[in-house]
Amino acid sequence: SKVNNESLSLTEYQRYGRQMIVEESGGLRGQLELKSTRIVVVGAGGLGCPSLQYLVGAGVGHIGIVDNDTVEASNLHRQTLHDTSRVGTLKCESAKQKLNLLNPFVDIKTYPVRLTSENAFEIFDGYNYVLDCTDSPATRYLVNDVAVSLGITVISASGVGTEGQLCILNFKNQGPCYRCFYPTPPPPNSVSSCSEGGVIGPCIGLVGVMMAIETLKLIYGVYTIENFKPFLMSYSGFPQQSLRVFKMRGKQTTCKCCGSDPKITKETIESGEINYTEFCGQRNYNVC
Amino acid sequence: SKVNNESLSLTEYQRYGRQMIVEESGGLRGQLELKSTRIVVVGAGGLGCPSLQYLVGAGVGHIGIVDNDTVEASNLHRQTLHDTSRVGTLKCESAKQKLNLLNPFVDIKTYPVRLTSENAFEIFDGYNYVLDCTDSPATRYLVNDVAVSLGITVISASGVGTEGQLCILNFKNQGPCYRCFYPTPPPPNSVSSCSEGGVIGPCIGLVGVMMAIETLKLIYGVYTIENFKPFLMSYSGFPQQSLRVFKMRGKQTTCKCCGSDPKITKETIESGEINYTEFCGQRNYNVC
Amino acid sequence: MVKVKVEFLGGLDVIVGKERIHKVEVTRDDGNAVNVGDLIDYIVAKMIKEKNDVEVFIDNGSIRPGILTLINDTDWELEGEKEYELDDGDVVSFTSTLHGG
Amino acid sequence: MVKVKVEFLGGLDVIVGKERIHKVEVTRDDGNAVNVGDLIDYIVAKMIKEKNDVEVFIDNGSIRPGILTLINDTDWELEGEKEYELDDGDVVSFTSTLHGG
Ligand SMILES: [Zn+2]
Ligand SMILES: [Zn+2]
Repeated sequence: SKVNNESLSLTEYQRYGRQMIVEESGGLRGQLELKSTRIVVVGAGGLGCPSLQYLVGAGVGHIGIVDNDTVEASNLHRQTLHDTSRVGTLKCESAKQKLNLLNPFVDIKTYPVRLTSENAFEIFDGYNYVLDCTDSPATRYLVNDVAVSLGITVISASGVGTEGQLCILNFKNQGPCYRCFYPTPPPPNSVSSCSEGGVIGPCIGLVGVMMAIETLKLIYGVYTIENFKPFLMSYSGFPQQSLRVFKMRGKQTTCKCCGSDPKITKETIESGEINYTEFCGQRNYNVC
Repeated sequence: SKVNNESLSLTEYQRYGRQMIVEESGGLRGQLELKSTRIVVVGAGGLGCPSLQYLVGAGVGHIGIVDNDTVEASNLHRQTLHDTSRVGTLKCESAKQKLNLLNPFVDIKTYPVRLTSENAFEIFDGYNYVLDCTDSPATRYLVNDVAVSLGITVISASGVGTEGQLCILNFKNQGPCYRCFYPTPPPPNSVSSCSEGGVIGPCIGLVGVMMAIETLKLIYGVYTIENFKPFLMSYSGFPQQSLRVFKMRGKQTTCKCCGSDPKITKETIESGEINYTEFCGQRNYNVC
Repeated sequence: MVKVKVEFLGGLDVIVGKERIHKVEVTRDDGNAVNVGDLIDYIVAKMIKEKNDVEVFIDNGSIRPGILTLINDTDWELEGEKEYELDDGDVVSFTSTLHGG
Repeated sequence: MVKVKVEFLGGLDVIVGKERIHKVEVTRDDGNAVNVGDLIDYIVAKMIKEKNDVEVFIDNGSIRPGILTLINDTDWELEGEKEYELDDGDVVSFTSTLHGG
C-alpha cells in the first residue's frame, strides 16, 4: 500500500471530519491515502479551478499545477479560483496562493511552463495521478503518452459551450488510453476551444467537479482492476441537464502507445520522433 | 421585459465575451438580463459557495447572501469560497469579500441573520429568485412559503453523503411548491444534516454548480410556462456518477401554500400562526 | 406474478441490507394483478430485515413523509399511487428526501 | 425497414438542422437487415442538408476521426461497427469529441 506512516493531527481530524464519517471515504485509512497522494493538474483553467478547489479541500497531500498562461478578465466567469486582482499574473501562482489559504496542509508546487515533449517526463515523474485539464488535442495526446509511459492513471476531461466529457485513461496500466479511443486525431479545423466556441462557466465547472469526484474514487480504491469498466461520461447542461455514461472499448493491443508493440515511448517522445504538432495539424489555438 | 436601460461597458464585454458567444446565453440580451437580475442565496455553505462563485462570475447584477454562521475549519473541504484565514468570521462576509474580488461589477448585500418568519419577507422582497441552500426542513418550508407568497421562483437543492437533489419550485407561480411535493414534513429523527451524516465535498459542490446552471437557464428564459415540466433531479456520486430526472406532480389545488385556498399567507406566517418548529418537530440541528 | 426492479435511494438502502437495487418477483394469491400497494406489503414483509426499520419506511399505513415514490422515474402521484398495476420490467424507486446543504 | 433514434451530440447537430435527436426509418432495397453502415449512408444522403457539411461527418469513407459512435450507449467498436444489424428502437449516437478546458 502507498499509505505511509503519517498520521493525522487533531487539527486535521477536525478539518476533515465531515468527509471521514462518510462510509465511502474509507474513514482514517482513506484520509491517509489522500494525504500521501501526489496529483499533477495540467491546466488551471475552467476544469482545473474547480478540480483543484475540491482536491485541496479534501486534503490530497501533494499537488502540482502546470500552466504558463496568465489570468485574463475573460477567464473569470469560469475560472473562479482566480480573481480580478490577479489579472496578468500566472494562473499557477494565482491558484497556489488561493489554495494555500484554503488548506495549508497541502503541499503545492507550480510549473509555470507549457507542457512539452522535453519537460513532460520530468514534471509527471513521481505523481500518482494526472488530471488533463488542457484545451488542445496535441497536448491531450502528449499528456496521455507520457502518463502511459510512466504508468500513471489519467483523469481526462473537456468541455465547450454547455457540454462536457470525462474519462479515466490507462487505469492501473490495464485500462484503455486516449489513443485506444482516438488512434487518429481530428482534422485541425474541426476543433474549437473555449475561447472561440465559448463556454458557460458552471457547465465546464461541473465537469471539473466531476473530475475531482472521480479522482477521490480512484484514491479511495472504489475502482479496482476487477470492477473497472472503461467508460466515457457525457454531460449536457442545456436544455435539460443530463449525464450519460457510455460503455467504451478496452485497451487495444494494436495501440501505438499502450498496445503490445508500442512505438510511442520515452525515447521516441523525448527525441521528437513523435511530433505532436505535425500529428494534430498546424493550427493556432488561442489560449483558453 | 425586466431588462432595464443598462448597457455593457467595453470592460464588461471583454469579461463576459466567452459566455456571450454561446448561443444558449442569448448574447447581449441574455447578459443584460443577468445584469438586471436580483438573486438571494440562503446559506453560504456547501451548496451556496459554488452557486455563488458561478453566478457572480457570470455577471448576475445583484446578489444577497443570508447566513449567520461563522466559518469553521471543518467546513472548508466543501465550502471552498471561504478559507483558513476566515475561520471564526461570518460566512456571508467571507463570501462577499471573495466574490467582490472575483467580479467587482456585482452588487453584493449580506444578511448576517438566521432566516425567520419575522425577517424573511423583508429580506426576500424585491429579489427575482431565491436559492435554497439551507440544511433543515423547517427553513426549507419557510423559504418556500415566503417565496410563494411573494411570487418568487425558488431553486432548491440539498445533499448529504455522496448524493444530492435539485428542483425548481413555484416556477412563475405556476409550478408546484415544496408543500405540493411534501405536504407533511418528515419525522425529525429521520433527517440528517451534512454535519452528522457527513458529506463528500465535491458531491455537494456538484449540486451547487447544478443550481447555478438552472438559475442561468431561468434568467436566460430557457424555461417557459409552455415548456416547463415539474422535475426533481437526483444525483449520486458513488459508486458511479449518475444524474436522474424524475417527472414530478404539478401544483396541487389542495396545497395549503400555493393551492386554491391557501392557509399559509404573509399574515399567518408573520403572526407566528404557522409554527415551523412545531410543524417539523423539535430537534437540535448542528449547523452545517 | 410480476418481475420488477425496486430501488432504495438517498440512504434508504440501509433498511434493505445496504443494497440499492433489488430484483423481485411478487405474486397475489387471488390471481389479480399485482399493484404498487402489494409491492409495498411485500417489501415490509420480506425485504426489511429489522422490524424496527419498518417505521423508517411506513408511517400511518403509507409511505413515510419525506420519502418520494417513483414509478418508472415518474412521481407515483401521477400514476395512481398504490393502485398502479405493475408490469414486468417496471422500476419502482423510493428515495429519501435530503436536507443537508 | 427499421425505426431507430439517431442522436447528434457535442455540437454535431449543426450538420442536421440543429436538432439533436431524430427518429428515422431506414430500408434496404435488397430486403436484407439494415445495418449501421446503411444508416450512415442514409444520414449522408438524406439528413445532412449542406453538402460541404458531409466532410464534418465522413472522412476517408468512414466516420471522421474525433467523432465517437455509440450503439445503445455502447462504443460501436464493441458492437461490430458498421456491420451491427439494427433493431427497432435502437439508439445510435454520434458525438464530437470536445477539447476545451
Ligand atoms: Zn492505448
Ligand atoms: Zn404548493
